[in-house]
Formats: sequence, structure tokens, C-alpha cells
Amino acid sequence: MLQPTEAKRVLEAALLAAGEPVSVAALQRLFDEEIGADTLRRLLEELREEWSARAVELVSLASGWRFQTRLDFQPFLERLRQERPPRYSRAVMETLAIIAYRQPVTRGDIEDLRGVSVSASIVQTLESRGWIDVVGHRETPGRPALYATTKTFLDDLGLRSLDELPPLEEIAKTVTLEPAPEPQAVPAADPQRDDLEPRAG
Amino acid sequence: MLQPTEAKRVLEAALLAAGEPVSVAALQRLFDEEIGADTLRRLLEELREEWSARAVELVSLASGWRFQTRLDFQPFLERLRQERPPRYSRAVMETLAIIAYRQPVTRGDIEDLRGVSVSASIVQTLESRGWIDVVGHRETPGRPALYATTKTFLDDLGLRSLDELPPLEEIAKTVTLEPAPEPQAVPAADPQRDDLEPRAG
Amino acid sequence: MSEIAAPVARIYGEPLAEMPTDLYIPPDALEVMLEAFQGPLDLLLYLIRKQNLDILDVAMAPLTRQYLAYVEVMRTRNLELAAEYLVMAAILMEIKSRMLLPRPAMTPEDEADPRAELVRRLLEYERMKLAAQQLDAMPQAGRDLMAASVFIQRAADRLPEVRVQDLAEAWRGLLYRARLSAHHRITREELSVRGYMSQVLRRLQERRVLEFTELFDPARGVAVLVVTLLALLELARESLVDITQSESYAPIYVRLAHASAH
Repeated sequence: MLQPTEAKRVLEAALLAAGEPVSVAALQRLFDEEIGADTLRRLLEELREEWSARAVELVSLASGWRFQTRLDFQPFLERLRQERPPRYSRAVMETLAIIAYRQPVTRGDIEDLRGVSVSASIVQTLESRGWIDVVGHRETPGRPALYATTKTFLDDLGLRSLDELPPLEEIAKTVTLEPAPEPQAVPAADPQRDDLEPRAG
Repeated sequence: MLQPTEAKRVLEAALLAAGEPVSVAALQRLFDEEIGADTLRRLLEELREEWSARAVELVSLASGWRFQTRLDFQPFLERLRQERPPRYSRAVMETLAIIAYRQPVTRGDIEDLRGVSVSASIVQTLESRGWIDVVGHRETPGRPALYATTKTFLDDLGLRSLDELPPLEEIAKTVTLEPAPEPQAVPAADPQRDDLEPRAG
Repeated sequence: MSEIAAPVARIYGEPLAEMPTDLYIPPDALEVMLEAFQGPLDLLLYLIRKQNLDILDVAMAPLTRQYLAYVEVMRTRNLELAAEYLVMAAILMEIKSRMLLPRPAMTPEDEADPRAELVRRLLEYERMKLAAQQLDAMPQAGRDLMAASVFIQRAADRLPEVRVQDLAEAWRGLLYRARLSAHHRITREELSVRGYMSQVLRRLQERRVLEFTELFDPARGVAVLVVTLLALLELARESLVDITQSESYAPIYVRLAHASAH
């Protein structure tokens, strides 16, 4: 049986090398199940504490624990990157939002909501990213596929469950309460600002 | 300009996320070249020192610096990845068993016992492992090499002498002496059927 | 999310900081704007918000007029106009015409309002649009942060582990297959003999010639002496060694068979 300090070193190495979230159950395998899940969670919390002053942090996500770079240090780390990963287009992000908040939904549901057709490539982009997948079919003519978000989606957005998604805004209220903005001084919160900016993708 | 501790944290994060060796020149980009190569190397050395008691080590390779898991922790990490330990083929194991129990033997002896040809690579596998070696030659045409097991073989199998190998009579007792099974009714447990190619010559 | 708002579009190289307030759209800007709109709902929302209209009490006449003007400009510019825009135009005109009709006094307000369905769709769409922006603003793994992925060092080639049982298993397989069990009975003693045969050969590899007595170590007990003798005899029988003595009581020499042959 390993000493707690040694067990923590093993945990640390395994998590640093994993490159993806690792579940507590999987971590137990490291020790041939000789360490209980509760003890393991305590060790993980200690490890998270130990790492709190570093540029890498240990976080708990939907599918497990992951070491990841801290957001504050990204400006430095960005300099090392050859190219920045592209942002997704508004069409992709709106489709994702509808699937995330209204799942499970068919492509038809998404089209009704967005008021435009949803191209196959949009769905494919999200599928190949591993953020959505087909969880069933609706028993209507054509048996359309029902899409839902995956654990990877939650992991990649730093969430443990769908409950942690930002709450949907009550649009109607905010509109009636806000005074009319000056045309040249639109508040930053005005949703119409940023999103009219055309985006590649 | 960053404090050395902070710079070290940035270096650490960049290297932990890189997964591959990063050159000193590339690492300088992290700091917009504001830290000289010499200072950087000193910081890297300090970082290496800081990591010396962990299961992950910072090493300097030809192409740069890399964090890597320590070799001693490989068995743990393999459990996590559920890697199957490599196994020798049935041909290798039978050859080894024959050499262990019937030594000294020639390749011809092994072929007689196995009923199939024994490829040079099988013998080589065992030789390069240091488990068998040539202890002489039989004075017959071709002067074939005589193989025997080595001390390394005994050590690696945790034996003090060949006497400690399971007695062959005991093994024979566990073999079903039923009539030879029909070719198509070979037990599924026999995984190496394909190795039983007819002996050449 | 930068503090300096990005230009909405560039017209003749000049950044256009804001969408035009009236219906006049510089021709080159329209295409950019069309790309920016996600469809008729998005365009309607833009028109409503731009005028700071209450979405729950949209004045259908000006909205419809503006919307149709946009659609008309798109059409005359021969821009590829998604069918959804025309469908929406029809919906708007239908609503507008129904608004002009006198309302039956007895019907509940919601059902009476021809705009209700459109407003519901606009609100739901806007909610999702904002949600999409929020999702996009969240730190994303791979884009805004990176997972640690330390290199896993492996021994060059992990060698298979072999246990004694594996050897027994291999032998069992041999027996099973060849049904050797009836013919080959190999005793423990025999195994020892064969092991000592290897040892003798190994020592002869180093020294070529050994004196007979050198091969025996009385300290290891009678059993070992006997087995060594048996091993030597077996080696001689298999013509692997030559045992020679020039005359009675002279030293007996043991040498590898091939060494004496050459």
C-alpha cells in the first residue's frame, strides 16, 4: 500500500499525462482499487490545493479531473502557439446553444427555432468536435435524429453538468426596463453589437 | 517584466501543456524575448530541481525541454490505460519450455518436439532477452548449435535452479488424455493455431 | 469582448462603426450585413432593437415596411435570398392585415393578438442567440486553455513477463497437441541432469578443456556429484564431449567434442 504522499505523486503524474479528464473510477485502477473513492477524492482535493499557486490548475469536470492551464496565463502561452484555433461561426454557436438548452432536439427543431435551414456541415462540425451526438430518433415520419450535448462538451467548457450552463435570460423584461440607449453610445451589454461583426467560419 | 517565480510558473505551464520538447528559443517567445537564454536555462534548471521529488521529471533533450513521467511509474500508468502486458507467442513459449526442460537442445530437437519449424527469429527473441545461449555444438552434420537456458532466465523467473521448474509429470497429469480433437473442434483456448504451419523440409 | 467595439463592416476600406440608422444601406455593406444576419428572425430582431421597440408591442406597420424594404434591396441586388426571408415577409403582411381588423371583444388577449406567435418565436430565438454568445464567451479547452499532456516515458520495448506457470502451460500445450505424454516421461532427476549438462558445456565453452575433477564440487553434496556424473555420461553418450585419459591414474580430461575433432 502506498503512502498518501506517494499516492498523490502517482495521481499527479497520471493526471498530468492524461491530456483529458480522468474519472475517479479510472484513477482507482492506478492503485489496483486499493484506495477507496472517498480517500481518492480527498487526495485530489489536496492536490488541487497544492497546485493553487501555479499556472496550471486541477479542476473537476463532467467526466473527471483534469490539469489545465489557468486562464490568466493564457496571454503568455498564446505566444507559443503557431495559430489560434478558430472561433465557431454564429450559426454553429446558435445551433450548439439550442442543442444544449433544448436537448434532445432534431435538426427540424433547430431550424424552427433559428428560422433558417441548418446545414449538415454545422451539425457535422459539432459532432466531429465531440460536443454533440445522436441520442435517439423521434418517432415521426423520417425518424429524425435527436441530438444532445456530450460529456466532452461539458468538459471543454469547464462544466460538471448541464445545470452549470449560464441561465437563459429573460429577454422581454430586460428590454422593457432599460432606457433607450443613445445610438452612438450603445452599452457593451447590447447584444446587437458584437454579433453583427462578420465572422469567418 | 515578470518575477522569476512567476516566469517559472509560466514556463512550467507551457511545458506541461506542450507534451513535446520545447526549445529554449521557443520558450523565450513566452516572454516576448524579454528573458535571455541564459536566464531561461537557469530557471529551467531550477524548475528541474523543484520537480526532482515527483513522478514527473523535467528533462533536457536534443530538441528542447520536456516534462515526462518517470520510468518507475510506468506500471501505474499502464494500469490506468489498461494496457495489456505484452506476451510472447505460443511458438516462443514452447521453444523456451523445450529449451528449459530438455537442454541442451538443437533447433532440430525443438522442431521435432513441436512438430513445426522453429524460425530463427524465435530463437533470436530468446537469445536477445538473455534467457538462452549457445553452450556447444552437436557433432552431427551441420554442427547445430546447442541451446541452454541462462542464469538470467532463472533470475527473471525467480528460480534458484532448474529443479524448481514445475515437474513435467505434474504437468502431464493435467493434460486431458482424450482422443485428439477433430481439427474443427480445437478448443477456443488454443490461440496459436496459425503457428502450426507444417514443418518445411 | 474587447472594449473597443469592432467595426460592423468596412465600406470602401472605411470601418463602419455602427449599422446604418435609416434604411439607406450602402450597397457594399449589404452583403456583409446579410452574412451577419442569421436569417429573418435575426433581421427582425435587429430592426426591432434598433428602433428600441418593445418586442411585446411591436408596431407591425413600420416593422413590416422596413423588413420588406430590406428584402427588396436584397432582391434587386440579386443577392441570393434564402426562401425563409420571403416566408417571413408573407407572415408579416398577414399579421399586419389582421391587426387592421377590429378585435373581437370576447377573445382573450393572447389569442386575439396576431403577433403572439411571432413574438414568441422572436423571444425564443433571441434567448438562444444570447445563450450562444454566452457559450462562446466561456473559456473553452483547446481555445482558451490547454490540458496538461505530459509525455509518458516508456521503457524502449516493454518485455513480456514470463512466469513459471507460463512455461508449464507451454509444455502442457505441447503435450496436448503432440500427445507426447505417453512416450516422454521426463523425471525431475532427468531435468537436473539436463541442467548440469548445460552447465558443463558452458564451462567448457570458457575453458575448452577441463580436468574431470574440476567439474565436481564435493561441497555441494552427494546428489550434485551424482547428477554431474550422469550429465557427463549423457554428454558423452550424445557425443557432445570427449572424455579422455592417456593412461591409468593419469588425469581425466573433458573437452568439447568439436574442439577435439579439430
